[in-house]
Amino acid sequence: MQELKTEPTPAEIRAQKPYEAWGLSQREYDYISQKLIGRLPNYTETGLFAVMWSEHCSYKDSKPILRKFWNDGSRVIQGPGEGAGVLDIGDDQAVVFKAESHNHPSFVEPFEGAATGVGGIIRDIFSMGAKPIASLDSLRFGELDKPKNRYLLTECVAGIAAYGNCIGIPTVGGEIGFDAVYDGNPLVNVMCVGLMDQADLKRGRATGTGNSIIYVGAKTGRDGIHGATFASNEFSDEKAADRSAVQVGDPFMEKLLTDACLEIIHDHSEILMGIQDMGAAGLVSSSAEMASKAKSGVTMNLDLVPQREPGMSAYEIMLSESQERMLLCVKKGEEQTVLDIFARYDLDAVVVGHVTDERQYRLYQHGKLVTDVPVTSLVDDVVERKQPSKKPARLENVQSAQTPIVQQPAETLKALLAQPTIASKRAVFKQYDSQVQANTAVTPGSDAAVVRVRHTKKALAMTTDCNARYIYLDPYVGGQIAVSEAARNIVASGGIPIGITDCLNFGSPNDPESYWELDQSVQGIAQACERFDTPVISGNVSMYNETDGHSIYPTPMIGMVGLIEDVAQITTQSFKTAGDAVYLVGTTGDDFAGSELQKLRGQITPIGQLNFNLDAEAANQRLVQQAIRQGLLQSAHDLSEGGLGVALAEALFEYQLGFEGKTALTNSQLFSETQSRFIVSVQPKDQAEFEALAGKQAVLLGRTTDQDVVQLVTADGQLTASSSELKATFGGALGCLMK
Amino acid sequence: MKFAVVSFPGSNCDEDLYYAITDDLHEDATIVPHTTTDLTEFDVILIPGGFSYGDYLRGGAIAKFAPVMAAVKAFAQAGKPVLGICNGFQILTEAGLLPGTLQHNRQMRFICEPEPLLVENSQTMFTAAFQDQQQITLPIAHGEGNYYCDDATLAKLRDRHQIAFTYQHNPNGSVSDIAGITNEAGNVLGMMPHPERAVEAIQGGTDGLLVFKSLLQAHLRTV
Amino acid sequence: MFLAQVHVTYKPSILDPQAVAIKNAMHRLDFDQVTAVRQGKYFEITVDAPTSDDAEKQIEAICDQLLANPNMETYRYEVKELANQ
Amino acid sequence: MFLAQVHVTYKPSILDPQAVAIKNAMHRLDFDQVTAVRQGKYFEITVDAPTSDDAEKQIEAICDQLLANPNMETYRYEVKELANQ
Ligand SMILES: Nc1ncnc2c1ncn2[C@@H]1O[C@H](COP(=O)(O)OP(=O)(O)O)[C@@H](O)[C@H]1O
Ligand SMILES: [Mg+2]
Repeated sequence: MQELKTEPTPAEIRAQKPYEAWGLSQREYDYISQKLIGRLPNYTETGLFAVMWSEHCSYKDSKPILRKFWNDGSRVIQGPGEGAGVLDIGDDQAVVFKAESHNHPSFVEPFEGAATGVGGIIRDIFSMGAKPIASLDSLRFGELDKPKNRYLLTECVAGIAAYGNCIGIPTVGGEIGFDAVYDGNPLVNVMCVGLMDQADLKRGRATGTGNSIIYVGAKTGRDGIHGATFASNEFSDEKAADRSAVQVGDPFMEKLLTDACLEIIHDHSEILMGIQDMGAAGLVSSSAEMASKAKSGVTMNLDLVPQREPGMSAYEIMLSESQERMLLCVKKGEEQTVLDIFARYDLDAVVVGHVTDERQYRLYQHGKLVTDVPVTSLVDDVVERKQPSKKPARLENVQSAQTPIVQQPAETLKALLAQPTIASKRAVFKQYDSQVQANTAVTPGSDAAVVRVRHTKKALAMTTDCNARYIYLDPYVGGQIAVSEAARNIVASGGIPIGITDCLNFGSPNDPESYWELDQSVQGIAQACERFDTPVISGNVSMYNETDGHSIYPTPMIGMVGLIEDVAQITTQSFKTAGDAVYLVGTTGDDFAGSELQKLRGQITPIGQLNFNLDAEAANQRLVQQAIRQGLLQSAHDLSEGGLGVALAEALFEYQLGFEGKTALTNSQLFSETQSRFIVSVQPKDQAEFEALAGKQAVLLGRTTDQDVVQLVTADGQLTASSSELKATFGGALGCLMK
Repeated sequence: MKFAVVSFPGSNCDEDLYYAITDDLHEDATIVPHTTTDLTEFDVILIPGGFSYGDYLRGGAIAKFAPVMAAVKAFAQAGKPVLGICNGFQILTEAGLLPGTLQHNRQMRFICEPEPLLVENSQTMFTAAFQDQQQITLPIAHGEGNYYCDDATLAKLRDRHQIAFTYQHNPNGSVSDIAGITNEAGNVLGMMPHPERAVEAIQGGTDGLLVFKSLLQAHLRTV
Repeated sequence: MFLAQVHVTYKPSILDPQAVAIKNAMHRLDFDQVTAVRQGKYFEITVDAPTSDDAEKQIEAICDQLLANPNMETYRYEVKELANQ
Repeated sequence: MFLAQVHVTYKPSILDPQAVAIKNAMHRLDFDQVTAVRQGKYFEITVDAPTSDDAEKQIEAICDQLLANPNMETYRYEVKELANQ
């Protein structure tokens, strides 16, 4: 083994311990040197281990918990472990989806951070052989009274729009929540959904001794390499100020990359042995994982890797997170076919190595062997850590939430509709091209987005959800609620929930309370998933979401996809015509723990106990599903933040209707956030049939009118408001706050 | 009737147009690459939306040099119909086949929304299936759709009835609310709204189909 | 080797939405003394031309054909020789 | 009255996809002698400041806060006094 002169020798590394700054512990370093490779790793190897053994790549802290997820189910073709999960949707077709977080990069550089987040998850989808057909973005920011948060929101949204619009994948949904806990730690989670013929399924495998490893896409630069190595200016005389780890997205190149890879998958499947994107830890993680999964080895010559800057070290080439790059494994002798296709798309494609049968990971640079370690030591031998776990003190002896007194329900409703978490997100989503590909049947703004599957009767419903205020109060029940709310959105849109992906955004795993929250919410999610038959087929973990010792609320974002068997069953949340009967499905209690009303009334940090019953949830979802199938519903809308009052108002806006009715609920209960509820509208001719089907699960609330008035008599008062005024409040609030 | 959909690197509405013609108009369509040099076998050329060459520099600025553009120009000069939608409109102005230019939207943001339009001239081969002053709704989706031309050009556009569509509530700052114009001869139309996204009820409306039906009617009259 | 520095700016008669947005943003940040903002694109182009004249000719052609849209933009450029390395 | 001419460009290590696309377009147009393209933004800002020093201070602040993104860009500027009109 020869070392580059400027790099510290293995002995110097052992003495100076640069790996600690790269996140590799002393124990791990000793274990790697003594047990796994039997010698001291050189500089490049140490860097590879540091990044491959990071939580981000290895899931060493979260794996013991992630195993508790439920990944079975008759539709599962590919569960966690590949670029994305795959579910059977009939007709030999499959849906592919995954979500990923880009929280920290989006805080540092919001436009490019969010844009490259979109680009990254798209590569995971088409690397499976699927055409990306939709994306969704789940965002959290601090409150908008701070200019910094307005800036982050504006720039993140612009970045998502710039990338998604240019590449031509409709951004059809998502969510945005605001809370001071996200100050200094915004969340940017992006989910992408793809559609494929099952025959096209590809996996990230480097199989077949002698087969070629082909690098394709953008040139490798010094982007996104671990900050620590950046600060130590040892390989460059450039001023630090001239260097930047920020990755700039190139959606144009990614469009070419998508089209070219899908062309190869469709037309030359037999010579393409495996394909994977270069995501976190770029070239090393993609190549080592492909070899690990295929139980093979790889040898690569780094001089052949297309490079953007002169003088890059092996360490830098391997760890670079330059965007828009893919790694392919192609049958020996057939390389030219693949290279020709990429050439037609004007993309750089180079054979950089080949598959070996020794299960060694070998890298050459400038004619020297710079890395020679077992593939398993990089990927499979990572030592899992079960972290200490402790229930947070705040969750002992919890008091119940107080029921707020509501004297003027119309004022309360207006105030809630103006809360940025509740208000219309149109100011954001109108910047997204939600209709490109011409398949979007339900654009942003309803419960779930719906994208039809061209040339079939089918459609896919999709949503992202998580109420982190609930998770904070009870991660287990909150986890169940997150999945249930997502399912409710799918069901209200006419779909059957078929699976989920997730982004687990948490604090530090070294904090026992954070770790406990992660564990509990995963168990809650798992239980709800099993109940709804929605396996977890992919996901992503983002930990260390904290600034100055303050962690965010645990925020396990759930991305769910549902199948609509017949486009005739697509249902939206809006009431359609005057004179329809409006029913409330589900019972309402005094549930104000973590509610938006609680926050509005000054209880910024949520308090109280959650109240939730999975059986009731399932029963109410079944009712709505059945009623839609029987063609009885004109609209269906799930109740979430802000309760009945907010849901009722939202259903009126699209067709500018009014409402008149009476309820046994109290003024305050209009804003209770009891789970498992829907409001639905039914034509007069269908009322009897609907009531017979619903029995006690639904009560009549009133009727839609063509007047500009919402009037609801309650047990202790009356809500009266102009529906156009409510609409103006709801529609204008976010745009105003963003200015 | 044979439609060519010209696909540039970065075009992303080419398939949408293809399906609008084949699935909804039930006519023949072919997606032809930007390297094609002969388009004489086709009856209509469609230039799709998207971000040709990333729209880096300016929308359409790089696409105008693609090899296919000479054939597009020859096709237009022969009086045959050329329709540019969104990025296609930008390409046609950059290539000099239509006057004026498309600037950044007034608010400097991308806008995707259904937009109410007025048909200003129903005498063209792209609009004959509409009535004059008919109110229609088509989706827009663009960041650079703010039509600009100088006063003299605008006067000419008016005199020669080259304004085909206008916005009812100007969304982007376009001069004179212009959403679509033709060339002087009337055989080249550029428009920012997307008719191919409004050809089936499930997409939210079918007003766009009439643009393609107009072309079909005009063609049937000539054969 | 020659280096061309090219500035492409809007014609004065054209209202540039981007410049307007930037000026408004400056005023929001209380830079009230800013009375006008113009905005344009800047390119540095290295050309391996035999003579300065030749480099200028190429840059002129590139500006005319590609970098500026004559409907709304004008350009100016300077070409200087780079020291041999 | 002072006029500031501001150039904002990417740091050299940052990938600039736009410049790459523009360079490729030049090559397709047979300007093969173009060996490098960098691309940036150019601003002309008129400031009604009492002194040149004061104008510079404002321009510097505007660049830091608004025109340049310190994560990826650097800027340079020149301020000159405008003849009174
Ligand atoms: N929270 C999670 N739930 C389920 N699967 C997960 C989760 N986190 C990660 N996975 C799965 O682990 C694998 C590796 O994930 P990740 O490292 O995020 O992918 P990538 O390498 O594409 O960035 C993927 O198959 C992913 O779906
Ligand atoms: Mg991946």
